[in-house]
Amino acid sequence: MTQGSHMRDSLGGFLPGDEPIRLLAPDGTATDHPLVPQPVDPIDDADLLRAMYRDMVLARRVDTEATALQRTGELGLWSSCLGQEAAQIGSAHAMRATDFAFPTYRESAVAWARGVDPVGLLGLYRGTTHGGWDPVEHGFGLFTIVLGSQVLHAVGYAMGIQRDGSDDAVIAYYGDGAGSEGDVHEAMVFATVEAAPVVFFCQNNGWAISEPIERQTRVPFAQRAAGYGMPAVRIDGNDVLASLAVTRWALERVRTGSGPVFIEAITYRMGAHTTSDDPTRYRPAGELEHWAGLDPIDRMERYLRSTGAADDAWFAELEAQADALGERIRAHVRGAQDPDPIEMFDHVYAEPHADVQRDRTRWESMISGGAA
Amino acid sequence: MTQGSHMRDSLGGFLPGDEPIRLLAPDGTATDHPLVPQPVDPIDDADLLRAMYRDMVLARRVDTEATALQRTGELGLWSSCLGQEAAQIGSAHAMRATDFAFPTYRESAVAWARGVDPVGLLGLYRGTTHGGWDPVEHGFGLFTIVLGSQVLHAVGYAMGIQRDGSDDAVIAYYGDGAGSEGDVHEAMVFATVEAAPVVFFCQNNGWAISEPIERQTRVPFAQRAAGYGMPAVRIDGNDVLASLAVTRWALERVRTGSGPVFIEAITYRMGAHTTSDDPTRYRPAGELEHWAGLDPIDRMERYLRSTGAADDAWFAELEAQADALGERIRAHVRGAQDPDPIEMFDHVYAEPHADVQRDRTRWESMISGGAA
Amino acid sequence: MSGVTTEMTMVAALNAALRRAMDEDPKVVLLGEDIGTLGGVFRVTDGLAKDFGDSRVVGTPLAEAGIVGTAVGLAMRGYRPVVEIQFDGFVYPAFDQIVTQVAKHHYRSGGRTTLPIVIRIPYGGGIGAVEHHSESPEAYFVHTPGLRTLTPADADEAYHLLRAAIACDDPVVFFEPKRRYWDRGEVDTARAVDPWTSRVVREGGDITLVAYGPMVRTCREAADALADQGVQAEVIDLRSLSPLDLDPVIASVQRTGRCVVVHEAVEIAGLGAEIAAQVQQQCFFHLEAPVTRVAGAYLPYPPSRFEKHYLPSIDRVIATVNQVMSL
Amino acid sequence: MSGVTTEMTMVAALNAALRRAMDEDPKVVLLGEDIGTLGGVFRVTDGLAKDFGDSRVVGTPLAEAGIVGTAVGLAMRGYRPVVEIQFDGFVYPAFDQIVTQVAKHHYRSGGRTTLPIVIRIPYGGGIGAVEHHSESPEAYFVHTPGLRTLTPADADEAYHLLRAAIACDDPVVFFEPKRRYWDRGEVDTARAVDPWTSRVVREGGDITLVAYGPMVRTCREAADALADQGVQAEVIDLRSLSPLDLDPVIASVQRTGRCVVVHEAVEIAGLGAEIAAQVQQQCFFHLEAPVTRVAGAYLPYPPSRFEKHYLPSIDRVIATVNQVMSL
Ligand SMILES: Cc1ncc(C[n+]2csc(CCOP(=O)(O)OP(=O)(O)O)c2C)c(N)n1
Ligand SMILES: Cc1ncc(C[n+]2csc(CCOP(=O)(O)OP(=O)(O)O)c2C)c(N)n1
Ligand SMILES: [Mg+2]
Ligand SMILES: [Mg+2]
Repeated sequence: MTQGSHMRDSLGGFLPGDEPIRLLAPDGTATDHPLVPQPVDPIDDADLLRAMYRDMVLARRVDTEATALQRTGELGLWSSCLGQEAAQIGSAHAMRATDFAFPTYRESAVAWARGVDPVGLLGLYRGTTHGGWDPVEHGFGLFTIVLGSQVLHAVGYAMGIQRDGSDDAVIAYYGDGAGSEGDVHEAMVFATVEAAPVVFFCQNNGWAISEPIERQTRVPFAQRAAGYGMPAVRIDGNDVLASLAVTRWALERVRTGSGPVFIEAITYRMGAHTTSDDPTRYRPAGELEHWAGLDPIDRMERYLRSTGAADDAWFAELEAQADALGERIRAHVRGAQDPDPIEMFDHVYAEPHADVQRDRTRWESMISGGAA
Repeated sequence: MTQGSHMRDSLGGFLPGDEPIRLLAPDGTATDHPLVPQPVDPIDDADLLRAMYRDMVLARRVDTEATALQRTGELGLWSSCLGQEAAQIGSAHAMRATDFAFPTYRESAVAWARGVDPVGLLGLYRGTTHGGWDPVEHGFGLFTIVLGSQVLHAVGYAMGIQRDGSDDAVIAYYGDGAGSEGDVHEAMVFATVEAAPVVFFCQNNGWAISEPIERQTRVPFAQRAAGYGMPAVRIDGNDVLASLAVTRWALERVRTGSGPVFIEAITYRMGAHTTSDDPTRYRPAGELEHWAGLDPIDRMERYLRSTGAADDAWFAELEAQADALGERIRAHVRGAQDPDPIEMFDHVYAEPHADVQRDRTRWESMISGGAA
Repeated sequence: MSGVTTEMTMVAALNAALRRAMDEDPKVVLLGEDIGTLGGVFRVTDGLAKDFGDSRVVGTPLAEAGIVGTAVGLAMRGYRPVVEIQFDGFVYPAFDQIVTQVAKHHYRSGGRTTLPIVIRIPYGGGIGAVEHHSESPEAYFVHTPGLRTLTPADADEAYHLLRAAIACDDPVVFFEPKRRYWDRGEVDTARAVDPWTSRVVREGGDITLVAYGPMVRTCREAADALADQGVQAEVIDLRSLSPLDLDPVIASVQRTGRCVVVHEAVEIAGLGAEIAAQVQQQCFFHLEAPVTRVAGAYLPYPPSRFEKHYLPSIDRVIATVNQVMSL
Repeated sequence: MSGVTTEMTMVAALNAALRRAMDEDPKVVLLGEDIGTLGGVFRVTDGLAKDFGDSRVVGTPLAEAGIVGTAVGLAMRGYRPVVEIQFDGFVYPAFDQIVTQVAKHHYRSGGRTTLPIVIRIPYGGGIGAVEHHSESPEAYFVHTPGLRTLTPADADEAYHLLRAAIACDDPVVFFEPKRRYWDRGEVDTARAVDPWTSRVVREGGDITLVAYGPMVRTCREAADALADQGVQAEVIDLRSLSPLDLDPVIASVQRTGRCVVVHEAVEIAGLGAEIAAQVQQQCFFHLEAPVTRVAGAYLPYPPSRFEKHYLPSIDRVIATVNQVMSL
């Protein structure tokens, strides 16, 4: 059975029954949960299990490389998802190729699972692009910095799915802080009133920069959902099996037209907010260490080893893949040329616009004249 | 005991236990409710009971006069609170003089109970002012047209009360439609996180102009509150005794620092949305008639008569007061002069502002030259 | 090409444009408060819910960010949402979605995602309304690259500009001059229109009057009166505020040497400032008097009993023209 | 009156101004995301939560409309809230509260209610940031009567303007030029300042450069370089954008006959347009060349690798001045 929650006291206020669903304990043993029939079998689903583990490891490698590249000045910024890989990879693996995810700026592991090339993604943090991949190709929207705004886009996209008569579905990712924004509320109103096929996936990582979760809510986040008439599930967000199983359940449910579902993944941001942040100014002593003991990758490694789903050779091969990925990222990012300055005038509009055209001409002559 | 709810089917989705609290039945009999000890006694509280009845009748008279004045072109618009007098007068009578209420544009009965002169209020609809009374004098904010925005002001004001160390409290009035705005959500987040002394008083009158309540929520509105960790009570909004008792309870509770309370008053807008509206385009047949049978004034009259709290002479005297009020309103509104045009430059800023001063001078010469 | 013309109000012309677009393209969907059964508070969507159903004419929850934000998602899924904001003063809750998302998403995506969204906003004063129902916020949107902005002056223009807005692959903020909603005019649905250019609506060689939306009629009427006094004013309807096509204005001012810009919006940092800045730049050696503005004073839109003094009137335009002519 | 001066960064000067105001008046309260323990992402509120407690330095929930809306309520109750918006690009969720409530409430109340609210916004580019962290939205606010707008150019100005903003009974939008946050300068806390007027920061007789916020330093540096070429540029720091005090500009242009306005914000319908419009109106017979603008192109703020080409640079100011001098 599920073990007790390890969230720090300050989260407080769990209601009875609010115990997050956990299928994989920190020690690597798989457990049952009364609400979720055992979703994966270590033998039959070994491919999927290994794939999820691999994605977590490679996503973390992207993270490590990006952090290092920021330190050496190759990137202006990086926002790490360290510690949140299970929530992201499990939920992403629950999606179909034709489903669509709307991320914030922290879903680099989801991006990886949706096939987005990290080199494209790092362009955003290097300052060569505001985007960097084709949302339609990957079923994965652009990173969204204005908190909460993408949640409404997710609902609108889901309303489009309904009008298409399709059974695709949408995941809207956002954080515990963003949930305070009016846009997220309006998204829940629209989604429930329209019974739109969307899963609200909130990664409650305990913090919004320096503001602890108590500054956003006094009660478990998942309680919000009932106010709109939407079912909610809390999961151990460091458990990739729970994330997969519950998101699968949620996606299947929303596809049937029964309206949206809310998932609160309780996890922890093990890094700084971004490379500009200094968490030592606000993080209580011991908190990081506590969560390090709940690391999502460690526990999955224990599970794979203990069940025999992966062996030493497989882990060594993965390590080599990770190294190769790291090398490829470093090479591409370090070698990246700055774009041609005049390209900043591209794609302001889809159709010609005289004011942009006029400024483009002015800038062309300034740039060639050396004044811009 | 409370009788069954008479909300139309379309509201749907009452959860068990969501039966609105009712203390006064449509036939005028007072009832008990397990959650609310009988709040008033027909003998001991006769003054208060008569005062509430009188306020409902006079508020309705203001409404009738204003509607008539709009018809004859004396007012540009009027938004009637016909049918919502019990929700408004009961809650207003629960307030202390030093408490503060933040209204929408429909709280003309609350305005009356807070001592705002209807003549000042009608200036808003005549187009001579955007305000018309002193909020501090009456503990009653200005009418707010941008839906939901005043709910945040209410929370901020309540945060000020906390910082003053006072035990005053605040009521934030708003409608079922406004509840979909992001501002109302953010207000609930701030209020619960700060444990601010504010009562959210939502008059669910079934409609937001032509949009029925089903376009704002699939479940009872009051369920929203639990998502923020706030207690909620549904009341029969056409029952002035329930409105008084529950709001009194809520105000006492919020004064103690236990955080905000949500009240959903289920009522009905018996008039058009405003005098510009034509409800025959959207109101289902029979709905108005059904609610006319639940009229808040009629039932209170029955109660006062059957308990002997008021007699024929008292009702006749009230009728005369209402006629006098009507006459005073008509005389003042009809006789009102347009303000001096240059006064539109007053009070843009509290301190001198050069751009306003410059425009004022320009307009002075244009107005005297006949060009403005 | 010109076809049969029909006389109708601007409201009817807008309704006809929506109906035609919905007939032609099943991806056109309408979103807004009260646009279904009620047909909108101005009846611009009258009858459309009945004929196209409520999955294409969506009476939304009461939340403007929600309306615009879901329109973004619909557009990402291939729809062409046409959104109604009930009044000018209620666009601000959606301002974040408009400025940070609608305006910037195509750019952010490097051109991969198009957002063909039309945001219809009845705007301007003169109808004796209460607060927040008479404002002219167009400068905010013109100052925001990534948006296009159109505003028709009469029924025929309303039909064509709205059709063009819906057809455009860029987001368009579409300002409808509510005091002209009930003006009747001939609508020629077959006429070819380039919506992104200004148009000369009255020729004249003495002075150039620049206007858009509700003020076009005001300027035409002022020009008629001025003609009686012997002053021939050329009147130019900008029609598109972004892009801002000042070529006809500049050509005109190079002839007339004098220019007056008229709008209801607040003068300071309003569109008139931009027009004055560009005209003085480009007509510097032709100008015989400074470019002069007739616009709103630096105050919130006042209570309606003041609006006849607040709004640019025919008399104010005439007085300003006479003053500029005297320089 | 002038006292002891201390050298400090603009961040430290702002911090000192807040601290002094909080010391003097218990009604001054601060609201914003991460302004408590963290001291704000730029550390402007560093140490204040520790010294004044979390009921006066409120680290708020993550909701900008909530921050500004509750500040309105606090002001109604007699407080003087100073609000921090974390970055320029995140003010839009609060735009409705600012435009329809903060700006209009005093007017709506017929002068009965004052709202002494300061809304601090770090703004502008040049720090290599990601999207939404480099914008210059000041024109939106200047076009909104009921608000005042200030923006300091250096540490000393920052101290005095913020003190004045907090002391003012009107709402003030206070734009802090984030790329100048770490510039050091002498701060004289006893100096008397009239915050609502422009100031000449460098005298010169050949051409008038008008700037504010981050561009004041750019223009000073351009003027130094121009002096080496023999062109004496007068540099004026507007300081207050609403009210907009153009008297010193007009006096200067009446002498120089030439005027260049510089800002980072988008040129179209930006503040430069207003300045050009007023200057050509008032200096019509003195101008020897059109008023010319150096400002942002008509595009969303580009990715940071483009910003050195996008932003007005010293070179661009010099090139424009030379071009205007040649007319
Ligand atoms: C509208 C808006 N306001 C403020 C910010 C600045 N900001 C960036 S991330 C952040 C905290 C977000 O916290 P949360 O939603 O919990 O996500 P997390 O960073 O924890 O993944 C803030 C305040 C922003 N990006 N957008
Ligand atoms: C932000 C905003 N959007 C739209 C409107 C236009 N409007 C005025 S009243 C109204 C309906 C309000 O419904 P509800 O909140 O239920 O209050 P009721 O009118 O029923 O009292 C609408 C859409 C507005 N005033 N403000
Ligand atoms: Mg978080
Ligand atoms: Mg209602």
